[in-house]
Amino acid sequence: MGLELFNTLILCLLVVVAVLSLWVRDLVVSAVVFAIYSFLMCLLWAEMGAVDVAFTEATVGAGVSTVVLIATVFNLKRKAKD
Amino acid sequence: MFEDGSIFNQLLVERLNYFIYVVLLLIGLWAMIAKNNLIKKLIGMSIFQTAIILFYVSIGVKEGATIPIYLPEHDPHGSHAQLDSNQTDLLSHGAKVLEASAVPNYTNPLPHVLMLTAIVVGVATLGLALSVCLRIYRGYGTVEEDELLEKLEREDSRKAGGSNKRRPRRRTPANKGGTAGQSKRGQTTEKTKSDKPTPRRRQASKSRTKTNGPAKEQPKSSNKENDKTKPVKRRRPAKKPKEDES
Amino acid sequence: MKKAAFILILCIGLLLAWAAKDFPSWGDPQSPASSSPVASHFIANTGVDTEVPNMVTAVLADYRGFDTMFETVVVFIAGLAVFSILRGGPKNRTRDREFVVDFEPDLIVTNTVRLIVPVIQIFALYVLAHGHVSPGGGFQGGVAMGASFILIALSWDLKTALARFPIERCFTVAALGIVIYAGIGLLSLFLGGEFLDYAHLAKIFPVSPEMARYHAMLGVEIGVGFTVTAIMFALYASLSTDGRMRDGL
Amino acid sequence: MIDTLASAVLTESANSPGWFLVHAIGVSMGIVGLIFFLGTAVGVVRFPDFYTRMHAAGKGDTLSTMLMLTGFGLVMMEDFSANSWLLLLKILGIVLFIFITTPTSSHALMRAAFEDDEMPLGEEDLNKLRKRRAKPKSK
Repeated sequence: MGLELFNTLILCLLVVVAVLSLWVRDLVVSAVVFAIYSFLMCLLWAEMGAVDVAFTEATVGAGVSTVVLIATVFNLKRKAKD
Repeated sequence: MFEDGSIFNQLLVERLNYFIYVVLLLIGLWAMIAKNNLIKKLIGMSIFQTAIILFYVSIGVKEGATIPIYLPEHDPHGSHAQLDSNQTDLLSHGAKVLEASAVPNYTNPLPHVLMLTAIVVGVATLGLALSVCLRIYRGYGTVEEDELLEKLEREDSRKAGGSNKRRPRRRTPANKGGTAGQSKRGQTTEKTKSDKPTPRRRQASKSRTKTNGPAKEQPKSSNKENDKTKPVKRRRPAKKPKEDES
Repeated sequence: MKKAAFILILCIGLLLAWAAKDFPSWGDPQSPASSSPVASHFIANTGVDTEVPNMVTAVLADYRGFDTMFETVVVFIAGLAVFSILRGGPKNRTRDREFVVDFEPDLIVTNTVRLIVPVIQIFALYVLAHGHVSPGGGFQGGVAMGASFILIALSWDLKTALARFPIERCFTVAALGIVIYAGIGLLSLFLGGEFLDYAHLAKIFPVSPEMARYHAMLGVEIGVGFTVTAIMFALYASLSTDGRMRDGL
Repeated sequence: MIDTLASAVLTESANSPGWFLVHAIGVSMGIVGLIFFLGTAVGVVRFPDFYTRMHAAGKGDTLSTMLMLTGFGLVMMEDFSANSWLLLLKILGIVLFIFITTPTSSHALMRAAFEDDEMPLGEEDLNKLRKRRAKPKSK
């Protein structure tokens, strides 16, 4: 039951964070919120027993893809219109 | 409402993972279709991708199973068991196939493998798409979709129809510089002097208004009058870059 | 446009939710994916065939080695494409940047990075080499290794990181990784087996066929790690400087 | 919830009574860490400007993470075998890593804000803020 509650909590939080990362106008904030999304995904997979996928997501999703997104926004306009 | 067999129980309790997968997939799809900014579209693409990965990993879950790494008693190599205690007979006895009753103890490893490579390839494709975005920004000065379409249409009409105004004029100074040869930098002839500065000044003024617009950078943009020669970023090189790891 | 998209998505969502009702319930051990003979075979026979406790590594590098090899090639080609897309183009880039990074490397940050970068690199090598008995492997170790170079670039300067790991060497190393991977496959091809059939390596190395597969997997993971390290750093270096390889983030 | 946690610890350590103290210390360290973490979260939301927020985030984050991890390591200790010691050593390695990196990252964030001419709020700004907050309440 405890793990199921954890699972449900993370799943609901995932939807909130996904909407939030698309809602925000500032692209840097959007990238950082997307890192939170990736980290929640990593927690979810560790809980589901997919440890290798969780490890990959922690390094790739929360690490490198955030850096790459911010490095791109560094060369673009920071504010988005929607 | 949540009694057995009702649609709420089926979707929201027993199959919450699948339901959230559907929701995330729709969020990603909606962002890819309806968002205006290209970077936002790419974030939507990543959300779409993670939704599909969530679907695959949810398929492989078994109730009450452990992670797909052999427990010490099932491990034919015996590296774990050796650490635990000094039973050396595990090493000596021959390897044998796991019996069928022990198979449901382990999570299905196949979706994990498929998705593990998909994540890494996903970041590579994300980088590729971001580089295309950078290239678009370099060419058109925007990554907003509506402005981009407007500029493309304007360029198309200019290219197709009547007044070929801007593109040839922008191209002529370069051609003249190429054909007129080395007199480009030294003594400027009358033609190039009259012809050349116009596009450049227009570009410079455009960029200046653009960057000074957000008004956040007012104190720093005071020395941007002569930023043709100076790089935007001035960061000193490291003090001792070579000594770090040796 | 937005309304049409919303209606379309609503329709797709209803369809998908309707279909999701018929999925096997969560965690059902008798679901078709879990009770399929392929997955059961992998779970039951990995230990005997390859002596690798981590089934994910075994399936990744051995049973589905062909797949992983071309995934690595995809990563390599993506890095190459990013580099070549951003490199060319108009020389005069009039677009100014929104951010102005204007200060020298910070003393505290650089000293901390000096302390922890070797730890990160050793940890990356550990993850790569220990992927047989614990979570980890070539992809994770490679990404951690690339992240250490990205950390150097972030804390000092891109120039400092490029002095350690020049962009040309990036692609050489990435290609070397694929050559290692394909070379192990070709070696087993020449020894009489099929492509990437590592058991035949036991003919030239003094190990049993199972241990030959075990060690060949390690070699393959090292190849993957090379490629992923180099490409992650090349991605960062290209994207943060808009292809100029200077004035980076 | 704390009751169930404590009863679980008690029943588990009833088999080996010598470990009761260690487990109790571990659990209490974890709870104290969670309290500090709550303080961090409240501070990030409630404090007025960037610097005070980062102060709350940096300090509370470091301390609470270290406390929770050390408590976790103590709870996971079951006997004096090599495996247990190895696990504790690994967790202490993570604690050391966090002890080095988290203050550095908050320092880097602070410095970036300082270079970006972000000013801390003075007395007058705080008074203004208080007034602005008090107004809707009076209405």
